[in-house]
Formats: sequence, structure tokens, C-alpha cells
Amino acid sequence: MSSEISPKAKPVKTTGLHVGDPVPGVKKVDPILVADGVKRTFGGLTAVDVEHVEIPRNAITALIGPNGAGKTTFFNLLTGFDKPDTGTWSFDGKPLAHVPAYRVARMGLIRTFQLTKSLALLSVMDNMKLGAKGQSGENLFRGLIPAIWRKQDTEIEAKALDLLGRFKLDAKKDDYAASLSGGQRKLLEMARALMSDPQLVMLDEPMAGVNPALTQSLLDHILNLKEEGMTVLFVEHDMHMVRHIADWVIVMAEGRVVAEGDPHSVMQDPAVIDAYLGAHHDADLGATDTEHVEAMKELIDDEQ
Amino acid sequence: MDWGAIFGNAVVELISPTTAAYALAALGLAIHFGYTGLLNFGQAGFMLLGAYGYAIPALKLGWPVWACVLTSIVASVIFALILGIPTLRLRADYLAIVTIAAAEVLRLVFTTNTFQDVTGSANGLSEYQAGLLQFNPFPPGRYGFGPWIFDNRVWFFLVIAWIVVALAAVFTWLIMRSPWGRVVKGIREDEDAVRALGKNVYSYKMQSLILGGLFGTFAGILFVLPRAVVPSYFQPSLTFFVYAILLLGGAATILGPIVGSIVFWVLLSFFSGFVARAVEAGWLPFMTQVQAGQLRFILVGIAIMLIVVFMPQGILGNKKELAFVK
Amino acid sequence: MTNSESATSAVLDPAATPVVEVRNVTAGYLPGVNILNSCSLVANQGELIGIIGPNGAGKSTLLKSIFGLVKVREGGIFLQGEEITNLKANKLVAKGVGFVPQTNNVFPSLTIQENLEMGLFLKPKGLKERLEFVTEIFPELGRRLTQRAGSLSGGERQMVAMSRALMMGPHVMLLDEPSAGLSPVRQDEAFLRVKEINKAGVTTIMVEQNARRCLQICDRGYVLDQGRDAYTGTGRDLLNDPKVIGLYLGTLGQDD
Amino acid sequence: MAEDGSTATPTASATPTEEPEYDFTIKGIVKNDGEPIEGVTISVEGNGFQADTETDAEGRWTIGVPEKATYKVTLDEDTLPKGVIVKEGGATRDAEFGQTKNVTVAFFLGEGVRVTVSFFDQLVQRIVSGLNFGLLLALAAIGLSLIFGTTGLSNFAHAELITFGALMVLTFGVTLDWPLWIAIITSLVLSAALGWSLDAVIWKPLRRKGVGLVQLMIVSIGLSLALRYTFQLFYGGSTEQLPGATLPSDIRFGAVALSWVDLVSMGVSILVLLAVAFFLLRTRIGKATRAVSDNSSLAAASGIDVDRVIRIVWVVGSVLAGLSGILWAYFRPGVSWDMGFQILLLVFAAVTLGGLGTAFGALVGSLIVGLFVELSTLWLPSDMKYVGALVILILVLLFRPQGILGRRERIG
Amino acid sequence: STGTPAPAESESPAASGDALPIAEGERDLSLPLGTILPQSGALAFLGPPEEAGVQLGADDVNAAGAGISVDVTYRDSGDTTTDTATVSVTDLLSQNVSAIIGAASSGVSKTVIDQIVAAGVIQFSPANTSADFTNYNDNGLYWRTAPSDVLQGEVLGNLIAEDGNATLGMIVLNDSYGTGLAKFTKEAFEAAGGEVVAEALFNEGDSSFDAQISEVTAANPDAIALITFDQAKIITPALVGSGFPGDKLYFVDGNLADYSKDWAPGLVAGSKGTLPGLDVGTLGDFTDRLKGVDPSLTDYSYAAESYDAVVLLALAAYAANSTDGTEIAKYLQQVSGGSGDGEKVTSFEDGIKLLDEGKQIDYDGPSGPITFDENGDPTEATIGIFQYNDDNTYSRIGDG
Ligand SMILES: Nc1ncnc2c1ncn2[C@@H]1O[C@H](COP(=O)(O)OP(=O)(O)OP(=O)(O)O)[C@@H](O)[C@H]1O
Ligand SMILES: Nc1ncnc2c1ncn2[C@@H]1O[C@H](COP(=O)(O)OP(=O)(O)OP(=O)(O)O)[C@@H](O)[C@H]1O
Ligand SMILES: [Mg+2]
Ligand SMILES: [Mg+2]
Repeated sequence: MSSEISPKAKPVKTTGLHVGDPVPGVKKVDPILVADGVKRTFGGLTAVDVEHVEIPRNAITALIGPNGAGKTTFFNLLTGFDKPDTGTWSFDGKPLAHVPAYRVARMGLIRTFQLTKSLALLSVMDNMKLGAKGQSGENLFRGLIPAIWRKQDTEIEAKALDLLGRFKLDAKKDDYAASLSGGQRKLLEMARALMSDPQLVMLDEPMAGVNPALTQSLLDHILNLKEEGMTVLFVEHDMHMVRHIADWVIVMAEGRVVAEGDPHSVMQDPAVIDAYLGAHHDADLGATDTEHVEAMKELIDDEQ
Repeated sequence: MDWGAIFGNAVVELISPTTAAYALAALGLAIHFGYTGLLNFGQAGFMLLGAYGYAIPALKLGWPVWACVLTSIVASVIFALILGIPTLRLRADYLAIVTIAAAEVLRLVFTTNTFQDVTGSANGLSEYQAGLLQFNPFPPGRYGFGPWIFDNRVWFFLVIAWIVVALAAVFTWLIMRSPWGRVVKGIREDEDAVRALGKNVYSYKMQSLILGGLFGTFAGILFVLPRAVVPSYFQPSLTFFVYAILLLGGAATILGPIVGSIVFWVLLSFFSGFVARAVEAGWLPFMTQVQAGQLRFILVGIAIMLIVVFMPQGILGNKKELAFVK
Repeated sequence: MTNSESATSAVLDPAATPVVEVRNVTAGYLPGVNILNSCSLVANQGELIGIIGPNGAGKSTLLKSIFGLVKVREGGIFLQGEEITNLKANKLVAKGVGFVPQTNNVFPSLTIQENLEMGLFLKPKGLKERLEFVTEIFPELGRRLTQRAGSLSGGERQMVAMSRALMMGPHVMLLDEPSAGLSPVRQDEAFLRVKEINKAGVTTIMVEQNARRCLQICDRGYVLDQGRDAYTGTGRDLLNDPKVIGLYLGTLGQDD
Repeated sequence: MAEDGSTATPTASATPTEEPEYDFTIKGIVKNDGEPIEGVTISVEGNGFQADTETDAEGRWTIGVPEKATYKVTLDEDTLPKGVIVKEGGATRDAEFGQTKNVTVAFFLGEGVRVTVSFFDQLVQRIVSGLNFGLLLALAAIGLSLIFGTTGLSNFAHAELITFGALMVLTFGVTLDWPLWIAIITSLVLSAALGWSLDAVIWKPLRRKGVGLVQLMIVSIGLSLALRYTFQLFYGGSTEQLPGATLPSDIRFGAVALSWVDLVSMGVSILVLLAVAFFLLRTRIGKATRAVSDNSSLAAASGIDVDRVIRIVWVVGSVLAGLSGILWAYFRPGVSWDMGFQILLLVFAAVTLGGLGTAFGALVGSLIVGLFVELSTLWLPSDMKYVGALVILILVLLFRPQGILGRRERIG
Repeated sequence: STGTPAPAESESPAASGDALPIAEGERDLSLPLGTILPQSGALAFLGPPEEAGVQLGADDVNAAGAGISVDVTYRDSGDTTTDTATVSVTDLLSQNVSAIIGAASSGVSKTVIDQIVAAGVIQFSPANTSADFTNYNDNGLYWRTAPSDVLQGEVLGNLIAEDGNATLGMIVLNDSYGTGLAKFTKEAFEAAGGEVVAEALFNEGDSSFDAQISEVTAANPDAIALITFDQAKIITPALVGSGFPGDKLYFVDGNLADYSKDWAPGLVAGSKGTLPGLDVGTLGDFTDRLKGVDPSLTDYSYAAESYDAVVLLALAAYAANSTDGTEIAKYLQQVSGGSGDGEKVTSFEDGIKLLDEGKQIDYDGPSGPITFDENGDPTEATIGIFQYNDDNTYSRIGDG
């Protein structure tokens, strides 16, 4: 293994994204995605209840919040994988309500899944190629004639190889996706999403389970994407990462947007610290007291 | 024991039109199940529509061959649409039951006495081949070589059948190597993931259902050409046998269904001949002639089991896939 | 990078009794492809062992082979001196080994409560106290005991999986990325509980990608690479070892 | 009215008792509102031949004629009792010989009001027998659903487990003539043994090898074929009856006619279904069953002996199937080598309708299928009676793709 | 439409003039026959009596020692679900049989008729009643001894009316046998002044008949005719169990059987049925001899028809002095009495004697009088009328 980590000392943050005070639902200068009154309930449980939220264009936005806050459900609603009880939302000015998931994706809004969905019995390369958009060979009749799609396919393959290299998956390109480890699947999921050059990519905990060193190099890649004009919205529990690359942070709790702002100010917010980050979050756990040891001992002694 | 006759008869099945028809039906299932992951257990329904779609206009309306074939195609596309619109949203195992049910509904509708005038009810229809036979280039008579002695009708049907199978195989091969095939295979693995990548999963599933269904339809026509059509051919067990053939050959392969069909029919014929002669020769003294007919099915059942046990991926299937089955 | 090279940094107490011992294990999924290559590991009584390494290094495979879910091809695995190589998983549970897999770690169609009860399958006694104990750690779960686990969010599932293991009250606990998907506060909570359980006498082996946190609390760490144990040492040593930082930890956690 | 016998006519004499002189005969009967009338004069004329006779005490008459031809048969209305007239068809009818030497001309007089069963009573009767059939299907379906739930296997050989139960009762209760209850218990024990050994010999090794579910399904199709024809090999192709199955009995509740078989089978089904529900919801093994069905390797990691649980499920499922087979043999009534296979599709439809793998779904689905099979022929031709149930299956899944009690999985 | 073609069309046998002369010369014939009768599948219960009939016929021919011997190869026809029949026929044809006896089901016969006929081999069914075969393009090679629907239907319809039943319900198997017989029964019954008030069909493979039973009993008919095969075993107890009188049922050849082992005593005492074929008195020990061939027989459906098929084939081959299918077929009509105005014989041996003298014969066997028309369909039959006793056995009470 060789080390090629040369992190940019500090990534360049995009600023001046919002208009007015950074309160929940604040207007953005140039929003790419706007959601209004989106609500989803499961039985008695309100999983998502977002009054108004805007995602800034060409910036990296982090969506954070406690477990069960409704982040994934919100993703599902925005991308057409679930239907809200009420609400409207638009992408790039085009309304998205009742638009089926595949159309949403074609419009340039690609998402990944928190619980990975690799196409198990397809090779890693085929997984990647599937991600590319506008393939003429995907039409039944044109697919019959290789001459029509051969050239495009070669280009797609080159692009896929490049991405796989960055994600450290090039050695696995001909293996079935089923043979990837948990973290490798996360990586594949993300790389595949990037194949279609989306305008807005929505990543659901992309780095959970990914090796920290690799995470770091991938973050640089994401920053490059931003420079190329892409917008990123991601859910993440790793605060180092959020702090490192997010230009804007939206905090959700119990289905609502409870705070917005730039990473540093949001993370200073006592409410956020209390509900989400916790008291220990900057402390060394090795030094933290352990209070329950006696209770534990008792429970374990029960058995003997 | 006349081993020559046993093997001779078994070898006849190698190229018989029935073998070709089953191979084609299995190829259709390979598209459905092997590549797209649609657990279509209603292939018998598509075959039924092919058979009746051809026979009814030929017999009752005197339509020319091409019009009859077209009727079959239209009927089965409509069936695929009706079946697909509600069911392609279903999970694979639900789809299996719904497709069996739909095929059974079809069979019962073609069996009921209510439509006797059109469908011939339980007795079915016969002698609808005249329109096609007028193109028969083979001179009348019974001839051939080795064990393959057929009359000119059978030769004609046989040639048609294998040409169709060959065309279908080439078509499938082309389409499955294309990006279209990739999408369809992706749907087999996880349709939500494919949807998230901007593919219209529903439309692809429908295309696949229609395509495989059309293969089934052609198989239905080929199957009934050398014989008559009665609704009880198209019981669920027909689909079961076609599945057995598919898995025998290898689910996601092009040649698998063809090899599977050949092996299946050769084995069936071999068992038939062998068991019957073994009883005649007194090798199985505790068994009567009548029981010999039953023993053969027991052997076929056991053979299907053993094949899956020892070759779960099929004759031509990829063994590596097996390591990952859920 | 072999064991011998790094073994010096691991200070093994000669008096300590090994509870789990992995001796030169070779294992894999596909015929002919070994994922673990002669990999060794020792966990002494009461130790908290952390395993880190790049994606695809074989960490999960190692835990799975200890737990009898992946077939061991060569070498042996010992529990308190007794050979347990390729023993069936439920037999190991009976011997007091608990395991939380990395993925698919809940019963989706069972309710949360039933999921937790499954942790106590072999000794259904004392259900109530234990239930109270885990719901204190993860109050989210306590409020929703009758919700089906299949509808839970990623983090909530992870909590259920952790809690199920905590319910077991095992002597040896194998955890595969228990903190993945948890919010920071729950992560800290989870690490602290693991530490407490360990203090209470449970030998624990955990695989983590949140390497900093993991190495902070564990007694000893192993770095796995390409199916071999590349480095071992105390958690602190590894945390500060520049080589380990460069290859596996990155600098992200330090730069702010 | 004419008390004495028949009166000979100049041309022919024909009394019922006398040998007819001719090869060909015209026969008939005269009845008024279902009661025979004696002494009615009937005359036959045609083809240059003429004869008459009178009906006997049973209202019958016979006249011989010399050749096959068309004759006019006339009933002398004057000889009828007062107030009785011939309405329909008139007093004179044509009798035409067909292929045989006899032709019959019957006079049915009076209103002859047939009391048909009202639509409502038919509906009630069919609802009851639909429920009965549904309960029986449920017994079979729950076994199938349990096995599907724990192992993911769509077991097509379940049909043969159903048949097996009935065949064993046939063997022990009829062929060996054991007392019925001993025969039934033996049959259930053997069903359990069959389930146990199928799992031990076939399914467990296949699970070990990690064979895929569809492959397993094909194995079960092969197994079904082998077992079914083994049954035929030993029991032949015809239908037999179990002891007591054909005792006529007629218990009526208003419009509903039930036999003791119906009552017993409903009772047994309900009891057994309650027991199964208790087993699944309350017992540890029951919960383990559901755990294994969700995630078997995690179940193993929780200390559950997965193989043992699956074994238990196979045994329970087989006993339920065997029991349903026995009840089915009484309900139809009859035992034959393919009796299970004949209802397999309905069982599958029931399981699917309710939601695959959910035991209670199987119950609900079975009741619906049972009702629809029985009710649909009120409107459909009876040879399409399964069509109703199958169409309902398709329609329900259209609106609830996960089945009635099935649950949708969460995405993402 | 279904049903045996109306034999009326060819009621008067063709003049003796068109009969071929009996071939000259010594006979040293070995006649290979094949059968495709149901050994497996849904109709398997019909197989054993049919195969026993064939075997008995072959035994009788061979016992006569008349220079013709029959060698039978038995193969399975299965049912239409398994496509077994084509494989069996391929096998039989490869053994150069002169004629194939079978199949029992019209559907199966249709499947293989082209294959058999194209090989110049006779197909001879003991049980097919489908009308489609009458004018089938079969090169004169398809023959059948199946009992005539027309006759049996007429006898049954008249019988039911004569018994004083004004209304009739029918439960009918939906295939050529059931619907054909039902049609003629209905015609005869309605011509006699009765009314068919309910007709419920069921399909082969149906498992329970509740719906059919309640449909028919709801119309409250005086009598119910069961036009089924083996299914009567299930329908009858259920029907009587639902409250319909057990003496008001009518059975047909497909299901008139000895039910003493199956049903509670007295279940159908007094019910009647029709069965083509000669009286036991005339038949002699035919059923006993069948039992000698297959002791496990309980049912004799189509055994006599199968027996007669073999005997007729042997007689025709003898008359033609040939074992070629086409040659044999030329003589089948005349040995049956359908042409040639031959002398009546009722056994193979008697037939051989006359043929040896160069005389034409008219064979009538245990299945009753047999006379083929030029299509190979039977035109005559004796239909017996039977009544059930208290022990569910049946006895002949007259001829129709
Ligand atoms: N199908 C469902 N049925 C019932 N409850 C659901 C369903 N889907 C989600 N929920 C509930 O809605 C809430 C929000 O879930 P969601 O997955 O959106 O959380 P999240 O913010 O993504 O959490 P995490 O960080 O743990 O992934 C959770 O409490 C979850 O239990
Ligand atoms: N079921 C499988 N079949 C074949 N190969 C597999 C399988 N599971 C994992 N592998 C391969 O084994 C190697 C090790 O996988 P493992 O899951 O142990 O990695 P890991 O160290 O846990 O990684 P991660 O941190 O990403 O979870 C990887 O290269 C992976 O591709
Ligand atoms: Mg989430
Ligand atoms: Mg892992």
C-alpha cells in the first residue's frame, strides 16, 4: 500500500449562499431544490414535516440530525421513491410532485441509498456502466445493432475506469458486486451515482463504513466536483467530514428543519450539541468515566 | 432388451419439433427469469395464446398463415399488457402466483363449454395446418436417415421450428450483450437501484415480459403444428417442465434452454423406452405394464431433483453465481 | 508488513490467559480465493480489542470466521483453549460468544421488543431488567417497542443490533462496526457502553472504521491489511503511529 | 273411472303384462303433479297402424308397433280425473323412433310446481360451504406458508403432503381395517415422519450447499412429480372412500344443509388454527420461527438452532397438510393419488392473497378463496368455478401488491 | 359439436358388392400391435381394464392357433398434460406395429393421429367419442369401437322419462364424452316430454363438486343424471349427503361400477344406469376371464371395446392375409358387418372358420353388435339397463 494522501490544507468554502438570517427555511440566493410543506406520516408517527427548505446551487450541503430524524425519508420523498401526504417541491424550477423516481433521476437528481443496493450478480464494471445516462443501446431495437452503441460504450467504460480508480475499486472491476465488502459497496454506490454527471447528487451517509484515509481522498474528489459545477446534498454523521467540506448545514430533528447555517456556527448551537453532537463529542472517550460498570457486572453475574 | 431401439427413439427427440418448441418457450423464460428476474409462471398461458391464436383464425376464418401468426402475436402482446400492468409492480414470488393464476384463467376460459363453438372446448381444435402445409417443400412420404425417419409434414415443421429457435437465440444473444440487456440484468438484481439511476424499470420489465411472452407464443404455435390443440396441454405443469428445462440448461444463458430441452426430451424418451422394455423383459417382476408408465414419471421427477442437486447452476450456467445466491 | 515486524510493539502480558485465539487462519468465500491469509489474533481475558483497516481488508471476514459463518480453510480458532474452528454459530452462542454483524443485523419483520428478546433466546430469564438497561441507553427504542424493525431508520437499526448483543450478556463479544450510522451522541454512547461492558469482564473484539474513537477506548488494536494482521499495538500507540495515520487514519480528525 | 284393465282394440291388443307382438314399442307414463294416474286411455296412430291402451296403477302404458316410424300418441282427456287437463304440448304428441327399438312419450300433467331453492338460500348455503372449504384450505395453506416463511421455499410438493395424509388413513383404516381414530393418528404420525425425513434427506443438505430458492422450487417440483406418481404406482388411478365418508346424513340449520363431516371438519380446522396461532405468537419456538424466516444467519447468531427450527416447521407443516388431506378426503369426499395436486393452486392462491409467509394472511386468503370458489358459480358457468377465485387474487394484488396482510418493505 | 356422429347416416350397410374378397392362401401372420392407453395421469384408472381387454383379445387370437399370432407392446398415453403419447407413438412406430390401440382420451388421440396415420399404421380407439374424428383426414386408418353416444343417450333419456321423472338435472364432465352423451340424453328426454332444468359442467381435474351439486339440486329436479367417469365416486356421496334421494340417480357407462367397497350400503339402491354391451348371459364369462388376466380389476370400462378392437384387427388381417396397416384397414369395415353382408359370428374362432371358407363375416363381440360405417365409426350397439342393489352392486334389468 502506498500513501498518496496530500490533503488540501483547507478546502475553499463557498459563502454568501443565503439571504437574511440563517434561520430554518432561510431563502437562498440561487436554490436548486425547493421543498414546501412536505409531510409524511407512518401511522401515528410523523417522520417528515418540512415547512420550507432550499438547497443552494453549486455548493455542498450537509443534512444532519439524530437517528430517526427523517433524513432518509426526506430523501425518499424528494426523489420519488416515497409519496408524501402533502407538499410540493421543485428541482431547478420544475415541480417534482408525482414525478416517478426514474424521471427525477433523468432530470439530473441522483441519489444513493443508505443501505447499499449493489447489483449483486453484475460485475462492478457493469454496475458502473449502468449509471451512465443517455445510452442509445438501452433501447431494445437499437441495442440489437452493436454498431450503434459500441463507441459510446467504450467512452463510458473509460470514464468508469477513472472513477473506479479514485474509489480504489479498479482491482475489483471484473468481480461480481456481490463479492464486495460492506465499505466497498458504499464506495461503488457513490461512484455509480457519479457516472451520470448529475446536477445534484444526494448521498445518504456515503462515508459510513469507509476507511478514514480513503474518505479523505474522496472528499477531495467531491470538492473537485463542486468546482465543476455540481451540487451535493449529503447526510452524514461524521462531523469531521461535515466540518471539512460542507458549505452549508441543515439540521433535522423529529422530521423538522431545526437549524441552518454554516458548519461552524451550527456546531456551536447549544441545541444541536445537546440533541445531536452530545457532550463528549470533542472529548477523548478513553478518558471519559464509565458509570454503568457495576450494573453491567450484575447483569452478567446473573448468568453464572 | 433392444437397446438400439431405446437409444434410437431417444435420439429422435434430439431434433423433434416438440424439443424445439420447449426450447423456445424456455428461452422466453430465460429472458423473463434468467435475465430480468421476472418469475413468470404463466408461460403456458402465452403458449396457449400462440396455439389458439393460430388455430382459431386458420380453422374458423380460413385466414392465411401470416394473418394467423399475427393474431397470435397480437393476442399475446395484449395478454402481456393486461398481465403486466397490474403485476409488474409485484415482488417476484407474488408475480409467480399471479401469472400461474392468469394462465389458469385463460386455460379455463378456453376449456369451458360456454365458448365451445370457437374454442372447441375441452376437445380442442385440429386440422388447421392446411394453410401452412401448402408451402411444404418436402415431397410426400416418410424418409430420413438413421433413427430420424419422419414424414414430410414433420420434416417441414421441424425445419421451421429450428429456424425459429435459431433466430430467437441469435436475437437473445444480441440483445443481452447490449446496454438494454445490462439494464434488464440490473433490474433482476435490484430494481430500486436501477430506478435511482434513471431507468424506466416498469417499461423495461414490460418489454421483457412481452419479448419472452412472444417466444412462448411462437413456441405454442410450433408445439401444436404437428398435432392438435387441446386446452389441457397448457396446464401449470407445462410451465413447470419448461422451468425444469431452463434450470437444467442454465437460467441466464442463451444455449442453456436449448441444451436443456434436448436433454429433457432425450431423457424422457429414454426412460419411457427403458422402463417399458424392462418390464416387458421381466426385469422388474413386481411391476405391471401400467405401473411402468408411472415409474417413468417417478424417474423424471428424481432426475430433475438430482440435476438441480448436482448442477444447481445448470449445464451451461456460471458456477460462480452460485456462491452468491441468497 | 508481516506480523513479526510489528509484533514487538504489542506488549503481551505473559500471565494473561487468551480467551480468543486465532492461529494462522486462512479463509475465504470463493473456491481458490483466500481472503484471510494466515491471520493471527489474540484476545486475553477482559481485553478490548479494536480491529481497523482499509475496506475489503478482511475484517468482517475475520469476525465471521471466528463465529463459524465463514469456513476456515487452514489454521485454528480457540476459545479458552478449546478448539472452536468451524463450529456452528448457535453452538458458539451457547458457549457465551455474542456477535453483531455489519449488515443485515436485525429481524425486519419482528418488532423491536421481539428483536431484543431474540438476544435472550437461550436464557429467557431476566428479560425485564435487561430491557430496561438497553432502553436507558437508547431511549428511542424504548418508546417504540412495538414498531417493526424493518421500518426503522439506518441508525435505529444499528441501535437495535447493538442492544440485541447487549441483551445477550456474553463472555466474548464480537462487534462489526457497531457505530456505523449512529449519530455522534449515540456513537459516543455506544463506545462508552462497550467500554463499560468490557470493564465488567466481557472480552470484546470490535471492528471499526471510526478508528480514532475505537483506538481511544481499546486496550489493543490490530491493523488488518489484505487479510493479514499488519500492525498490532496498544490503542494509543497506534493512534499516534504516523505510519498508521498515513495509511489508515488520515488526518481529517486532526485538522480542526 | 275405468277400474278394470285395458281394453283390446280391433287392431292390436297391448297390455303392460302381455308380451308385445311387435319388435318396437312406444312406452310412457301419465302423472299428475307427480302422482301416477290409472286408467287413462292412450291411443297410438300412424303409418296405417292404430292401437290404444290404458295406464296401469303406476301410470304406465306400453304399445307395440310394427315398424320404426312416426306415430301420433293421443291421451284421451275424457278419461282423466275431473279438473285435470293436458296443458303443455297438448293431448296429442308425435313419437319418433331414433336408433333404438323403444320410444317414450310421457305426459306430465298439472302445474307441477317445482319448489326451487331461492337465490338467498343458495347464497347462504354456499357461504357456509365456502367457509368450510376455506377453513380446510387454511389448514393446508398455513403449513405451506410456514415453510415458505422460514425457508423461503415455495414448496410445490406440499400437495403431496396433503395427499399423503389421506392415503395413509386409507391404508390403515380401509386396507388394514384398523379403527378409524388409530388410523388417523398413525397417519398424522407418519405425516410428521415424512416431513422430518424430507427435510433431513433433501432440504437440509441443499440448504447446506447454499442452493438458490428458485432452484429449490424446481427441486420441489421434481419431488412433487416423483411422489405423486409413486402414489399412483401404489394406489392406482382411481378414487377410494374413507370409512364413514359416504354415510348419508343431513343436519339442517334453516336453509343450510350440513353433514357431520362438515361440522367436524370446521371444528377441527378452527381448533387447529387457534393452536397454530398460539404457537406462533406466544411460544419461544414460534418466535424463533419468525426470526429464522427473517434472517437465518442472524438467528443463528442469536443462539437459535436454525436447522432444528426448520425441522420443526417441516414437521408441523406436514402434519397440518396431512390433517387437511384427511379432512379434505371427507369433505369432497374421496381419496385419490392427485387429490392434493388438484387444490395446490388454490392453496398457493390463498397464501399469496393473504401475504406470502404470513400465517394469518394464509387464513384470510384461504377463506376468501374458499368463498369465491363456491360463490362464483352463482353467476359463472360451473366449469369456470376456479376462475372467480383466481381473478380475485389478481385484483386484490393490484390494489395491495403485498397481499392482504403482507407488509410493504421500506426503501432505502 | 361433440358426440359420436349420428350413425343414422350409414344405417343401411353398404351393399355386399363393394366388399373385397377374402385373400387366398396359407396364413402365417405375426401381427404386431401397440397400445397407447393411460397408464399414468388423470385417466389412469381407465388403463387397467383396457389393457386387460387387449391382452385377453391377444390371448384368444393366439390360442386359436390359426396361423395368426398377435404380439402386443404396451405403452403409456399419459394425459394431455404430459405429452407422453407422442414419445410412446415414436417408440411403437419404430417397432413397426401394424396398429395402435388407443388412446382413451380424444384429446390424446388428436395429438398423435397425424403421426400414426402418416406412418400407414391403423389407430384404433376403444373409447374416443369425439365427432371430430368422423371426417378426419385419416386415410381410412382411424377406427373406433367406442360406444355410441347417440344410442346410449337415447336409451338413458327415454329411461329417465319412462320412470316418471318430469324434470332432470345433469352433472356432466366437460369433454367430448360427457358433453356428447349429455346432449343426446337431453334430446331424448325432452322429446319424451321431460325438461332438463339444470346442467352443471365440471372439468377434468376438478377436485370437489360442491358448486355443481348445489347448482343442480337448487333447481330441484326429479332425477339427476351423472355423466362422468370416476368422479361419480365423489359426486354421488356428496349429492346424497346433501339430501338428494339416492334412488333417483342415473349413471352411464363411464361410471356404472361396483361401488360395494366404496359407499355406505344402500346409498344408491334403486338408482339406474346404462351400459353398452351384451348381457352377461350372452357374454358368458367375459368379466371372469378379464379377472384372470388382471386379478386386481374392479372396473371394466372399455374392456370389451378394447377386446373387440384386437379381435377385429386380427380378423381383418386374417382376411387380408397381410399385416400391413393399410391392407388391414381395407377389411375392417367388412369383418364388422358394415359391408359384405357377412354371417354373424361372436368369437374369433368362429370368424376364422368362416373366413377360411372364403365367406364374409359380421363380427359382434362382448361390447355388443359392431358395425362400422365407412368412416370407421360404430353404428350399432346394445345398451343394457342396470339397477343398483342395496349393496351398491348393479344388476341388469333390461335392454334399451
Ligand atoms: N415505512 C415506515 N414505517 C414506519 N415508520 C417508518 C417507516 N420509514 C421510516 N419510519 C420511521 O420514520 C423515522 C425517520 O426515518 P429515517 O429513515 O428517515 O431516519 P434518518 O433520519 O434517516 O435516520 P438515520 O440517521 O438513522 O438513518 C424513523 O423513526 C423511522 O422509524
Ligand atoms: N460473500 C463474499 N463472496 C466473495 N468475496 C467476498 C464476500 N464478502 C467479502 N468478499 C471479499 O472479501 C474481502 C474482504 O471482505 P470483508 O467484508 O472481510 O472486508 P472488511 O475488511 O470488513 O471491509 P469493510 O471495512 O469494507 O467492511 C473483500 O475483498 C471482498 O471483496
Ligand atoms: Mg437514514
Ligand atoms: Mg466489514
